[in-house]
Amino acid sequence: MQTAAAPEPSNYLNVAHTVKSWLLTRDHKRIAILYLLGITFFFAVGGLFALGIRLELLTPAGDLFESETYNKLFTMHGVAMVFFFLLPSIPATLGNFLVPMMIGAKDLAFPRINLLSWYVYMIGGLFTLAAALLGGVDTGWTFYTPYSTAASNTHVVLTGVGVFISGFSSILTGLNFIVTIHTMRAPGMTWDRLPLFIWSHYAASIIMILGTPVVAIAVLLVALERLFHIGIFDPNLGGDPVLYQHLFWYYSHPAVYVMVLPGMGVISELVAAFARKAVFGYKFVAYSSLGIAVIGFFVWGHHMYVSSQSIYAGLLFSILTYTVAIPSAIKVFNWTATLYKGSISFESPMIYVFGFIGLFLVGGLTGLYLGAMGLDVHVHDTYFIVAHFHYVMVGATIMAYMGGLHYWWPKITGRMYSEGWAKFAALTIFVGFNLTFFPQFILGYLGMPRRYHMYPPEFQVLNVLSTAGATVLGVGYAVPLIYFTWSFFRGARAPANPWGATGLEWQTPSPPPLENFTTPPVVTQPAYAYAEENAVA
Amino acid sequence: MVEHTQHVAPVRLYVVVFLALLVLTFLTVGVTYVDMGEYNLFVALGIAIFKASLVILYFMHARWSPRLVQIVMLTSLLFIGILASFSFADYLTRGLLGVPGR
Amino acid sequence: MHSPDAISHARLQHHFDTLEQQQQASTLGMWLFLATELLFFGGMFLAYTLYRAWYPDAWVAASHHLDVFWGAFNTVALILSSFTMAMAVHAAQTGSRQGQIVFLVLTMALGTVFLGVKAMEYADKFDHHLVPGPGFLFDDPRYARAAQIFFSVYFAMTGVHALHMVIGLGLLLWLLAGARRGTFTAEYNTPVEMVGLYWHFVDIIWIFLFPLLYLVGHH
Amino acid sequence: MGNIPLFPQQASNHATAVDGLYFFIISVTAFFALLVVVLVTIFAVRYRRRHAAEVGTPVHGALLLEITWSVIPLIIAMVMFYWGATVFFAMSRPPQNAMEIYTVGKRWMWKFQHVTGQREINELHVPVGTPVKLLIGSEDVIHSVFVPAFRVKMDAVPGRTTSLWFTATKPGQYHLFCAEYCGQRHSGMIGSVYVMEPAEFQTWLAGGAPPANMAEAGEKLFTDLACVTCHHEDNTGRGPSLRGVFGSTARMTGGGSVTVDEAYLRESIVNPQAKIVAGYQPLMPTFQGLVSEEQMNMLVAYIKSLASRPAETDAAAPAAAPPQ
Ligand code: HEA
Ligand code: HEA
Ligand code: HEC
Ligand code: CUA
Ligand SMILES: [Cu+2]
Repeated sequence: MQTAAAPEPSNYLNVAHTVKSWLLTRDHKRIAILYLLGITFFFAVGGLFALGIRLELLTPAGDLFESETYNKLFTMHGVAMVFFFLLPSIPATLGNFLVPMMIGAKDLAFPRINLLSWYVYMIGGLFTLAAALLGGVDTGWTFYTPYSTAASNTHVVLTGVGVFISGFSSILTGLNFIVTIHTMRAPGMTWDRLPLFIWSHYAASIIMILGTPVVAIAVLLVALERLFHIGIFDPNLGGDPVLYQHLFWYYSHPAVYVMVLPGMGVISELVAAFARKAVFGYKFVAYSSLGIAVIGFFVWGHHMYVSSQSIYAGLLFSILTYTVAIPSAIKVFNWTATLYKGSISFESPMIYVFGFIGLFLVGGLTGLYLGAMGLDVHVHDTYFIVAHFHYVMVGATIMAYMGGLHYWWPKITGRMYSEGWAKFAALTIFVGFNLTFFPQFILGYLGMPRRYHMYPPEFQVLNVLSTAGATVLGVGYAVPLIYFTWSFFRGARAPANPWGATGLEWQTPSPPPLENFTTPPVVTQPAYAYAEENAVA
Repeated sequence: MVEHTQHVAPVRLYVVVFLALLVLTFLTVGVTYVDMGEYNLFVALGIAIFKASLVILYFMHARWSPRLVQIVMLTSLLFIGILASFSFADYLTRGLLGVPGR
Repeated sequence: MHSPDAISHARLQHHFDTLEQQQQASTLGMWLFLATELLFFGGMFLAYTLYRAWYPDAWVAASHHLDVFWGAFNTVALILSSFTMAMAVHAAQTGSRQGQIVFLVLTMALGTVFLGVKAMEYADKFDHHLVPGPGFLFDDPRYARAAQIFFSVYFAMTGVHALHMVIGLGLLLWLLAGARRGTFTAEYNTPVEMVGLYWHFVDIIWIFLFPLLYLVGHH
Repeated sequence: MGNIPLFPQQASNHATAVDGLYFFIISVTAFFALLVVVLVTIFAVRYRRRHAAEVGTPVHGALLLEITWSVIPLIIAMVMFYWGATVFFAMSRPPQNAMEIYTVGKRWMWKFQHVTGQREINELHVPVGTPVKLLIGSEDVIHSVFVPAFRVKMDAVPGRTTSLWFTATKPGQYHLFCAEYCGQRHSGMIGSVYVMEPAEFQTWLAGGAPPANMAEAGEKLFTDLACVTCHHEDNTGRGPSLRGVFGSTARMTGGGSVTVDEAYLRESIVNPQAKIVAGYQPLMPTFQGLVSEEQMNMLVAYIKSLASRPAETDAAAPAAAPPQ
């Protein structure tokens, strides 16, 4: 910092340096950074649990941890990763930073609520962390009854309270996005000019608002049932344990689209920027986000084919599961078509895009195996499922998240990072990821159940491969942590628009000034108007 | 896009709505003393829906609210409907196949 | 979209251009929040529906242990409070400070009455061992199990509802302080309107809870 | 490295059906994955940026293309749905003559009882070539019966009866897993399924003096628990006669009717108020907590055995006995 020749122009980072100016900030950009720190912390926590899991599974015998410890490891891994890392990851960091900028607003509609949502998130996180430190919880991230209500003697209530609280953070973020997108667009920023990133965040926000409260009440009822022995989910008292599964998946299936939709938005931006070309079929990509969000609410029963749910309900959920795959297909094909006649460059964010497409293909297409009732019977609750959801959640979404971070990093921090290291990390992650999770498909079809502390010896070789991959993957994730930190303090100054991209966020200095734009923007063109200057029509 | 300033409803309207709600409350208690079999439930629900609509339309000004607000309202109802109908797609068809647990 | 010469007003937050825009945002935000709330209760309504369908007779038997008089009394109290709340909003919109204060105090009084009656009913359930858990006792042993579920649902729903009432009372208190300072005027009264929406929503939930819990079957 | 399995054994009638579907979906998805990967690669190479200021050539969306790549996947997806549903239906409907085995999940073991009375723990012996139907319950939390070599799985849900069926096709020893997380020793809730030649199986079944068969044990319970005080065979008691109920269609008070299967019998015993037989009062007390999972199975086996009993003579062998 001391080497800067001319005094830096005033921006949101250097206007104030006190801790208080951060902790009481209402600037969406600073809140995004607060979130970034929280999320990275929980990713590291979840990652440590994952390493514990993988180390234990190196050998068939349960020799590293007690069974109970292992069960707590995967539960807390799932809880930390899903509720405290992946759900908020892209929306709360990149979304928070970019939604107002992309539509030309000075801030989100409710800045105080935005700050509140971060505090709510952290408080929820602390509850869950406290539960982990006090001895942990062992129900699996799904909290199935009656195990969670009547059998487990771990900190279910404390964890549940943490999840419940963090749900409100998600609701507040979604609410803020929807209101902002509706009421704060700059003059000329009509709906058909919105960047696709905005569309996908809008769609994800709908899910946050309409889904989250249902899982909140489900978890609340679990807590009440544990505390007061009310019988809503307890078959011994006349309740129905499967009702809990309905309530849980009513949210948790759409929630997987909360995890992937913002990532898809990132990919649309990146594909356009690095092919210097408007996204093919803008309208289809935009509306497919809404399609995924809405149809996503109709398919939850595909998690319950063998739960004793009625076969007819299963049929309904199965056919709808297949229809929700179509909007995803539309997106993939349109991204591919966007590359056609583009001007494609291969900076690190684009490498992540290629990674995303590859891993999302595997993850999404394996979803089709699970939607088929007859096939899901065999692979349900095996490592096939574990592999499927890591491909979509970790493979696809984290690739998108990393791609987005690399793409907007210069805007967020005003600094560049080392391109060489960035490419190295991207490749390491890709290789490590596939090595970790591809063998799990095979394991799953062989029949290795999930949540198994010990397993029959014939499964060992594939598990060793997986653990080896996880090590590579861990390194791949640690490297960006290092060069990003370095870049934040020491990196070369970034220009306003290092990629030559369109979009309002690139038309303001890096890092942006306090209220985002020095002059209020007026929009006159659709998104991604690349060829406009040398248009041949 | 800017809406004109808020709609201020006349006090008289509020009084009328209140009285209607009061009457409906007595009505809903009253009809439980009439045995209509299964229809008791539907009558009670019908009255409740009617009362809720009055509150929403007049006390909450939904009648004069922007379209978007009305859409939000209807959407939330729709999604409750999805939750209920799809869960009941399970409960109502259990046992239909005549094979336990299917 | 907004006129550049937007009226400047002390209540206009820096990131909005006009008070209208600000008010629109708040209204939409509040309604979205209520949508969330509705789904939150929706989970419990689903549980209610399922068990009522499974245990129709027990539902009737258990419901008859609730006192229709007090249920109806509370319904009237809440409806009246909704009315006074609407009047408080009206007072704010017409710039009547006195009116705001009177109607807010009335609304709070009615809300407190509601909670008082609720507390009394809860105490009564405790006395009669109708609180779910190991101490639960039901006069008709055939229905004991399902009646316990009824009361679980009863306590969960009315409890969460009462919690909303308590939060509402807190918000009203905050409004009252503002009203006394003369914060809300014909020009700027968004907070009163927003809390009003919330209060009416809580009322609506009760409008459904009352027949569903107190008036099952015929008396 | 010789014996690292990459593909599970096929040891039941369902295995080939499931695997057929599996290979179909593999080929479809491999096709689409390759299609996209190849196109992306070709475009990335062919349209790489040649100089710094270059921008892409605008290509406007094509409606026809969008429709094509929505409709074709949709059609293929519907084929997958249909195929998957067909396989699932076949898995769900056991043949009439299936040999029944009562299965109870309990933390952390599997308990099986054959209708002839033999009990097994964490081991299940079945003959090759005979359809076998497991009637599954749980004593505590949710478990899930899973035999990878048979490609079958079904949750054991406390308070309910569930079922699965298969016909083993290859003698041998196969893994039996609990697939639904059930607490500390979930991964220890495993065992083996032994598929035997029919003759061998008969010997096994005959070996080790079997106690009373399940229906007989159930009959004794029926008396001990005083069910007989209300349920007389000649329909003179306060409750309906249970002779011939199983498999019939019972009419309920307030309209509606139910097919009487094992799940309904269980419900009638633990939760008699839920469905009241037309013409009777809701008098029957709940036996929830008074009968264990295993006793429940015996009662069910007994009531089922009444189904086929001709009105006059008492047949010696219950219908549910394994075919010879
Ligand atoms: C980001 C998260 C994410 C995403 C995006 C998805 C996407 C999908 N998922 Fe996944 N899923 C999870 C996260 C996710 N899932 C998790 C966490 C679980 C397990 C939870 C637990 O039990 O712990 C799970 C479990 C799960 C199950 C339950 C399995 C079981 O427990 O038995 C099923 C069943 O149908 C399923 C299906 C699908 C489908 C059909 C899609 C579709 O949306 C995929 C659509 C995408 C494509 C299809 C690819 C692109 C399309 C083409 C290239 C065109 C070709 C297409 C056709 C021919 C149709 N998932
Ligand atoms: C977003 C979600 C997410 C993410 C990112 C991950 C990441 C990983 N997961 Fe996870 N996983 C889940 C969600 C996720 N998982 C869920 C929901 C379950 C189900 C739980 C349940 O059954 O209830 C599950 C279950 C699960 C299992 C199955 C356990 C079982 O069923 O018995 C396994 C096994 O291999 C596994 C492995 C991994 C691995 C190796 C990673 C790796 O990608 C992790 C790599 C990351 C690191 C190694 C950390 C990176 C390092 C740093 C950032 C620097 C570190 C810094 C310091 C230590 C200071 N996961
Ligand atoms: C106090 C009398 C009484 C006792 C004791 C009793 N039952 Fe019943 N049972 C009834 C009556 C009355 C009905 C019909 C009304 C109903 O469906 O609840 C009935 C119905 C049933 C049904 C459903 C029959 C049909 O046709 O659908 C079954 C099965 C059953 N009982 C089994 C049992 C078993 C097993 C026991 C002992 C463990 C038992 N009952 C003890 C009175 C009794
Ligand atoms: Cu039993 Cu897992
Ligand atoms: Cu799903």
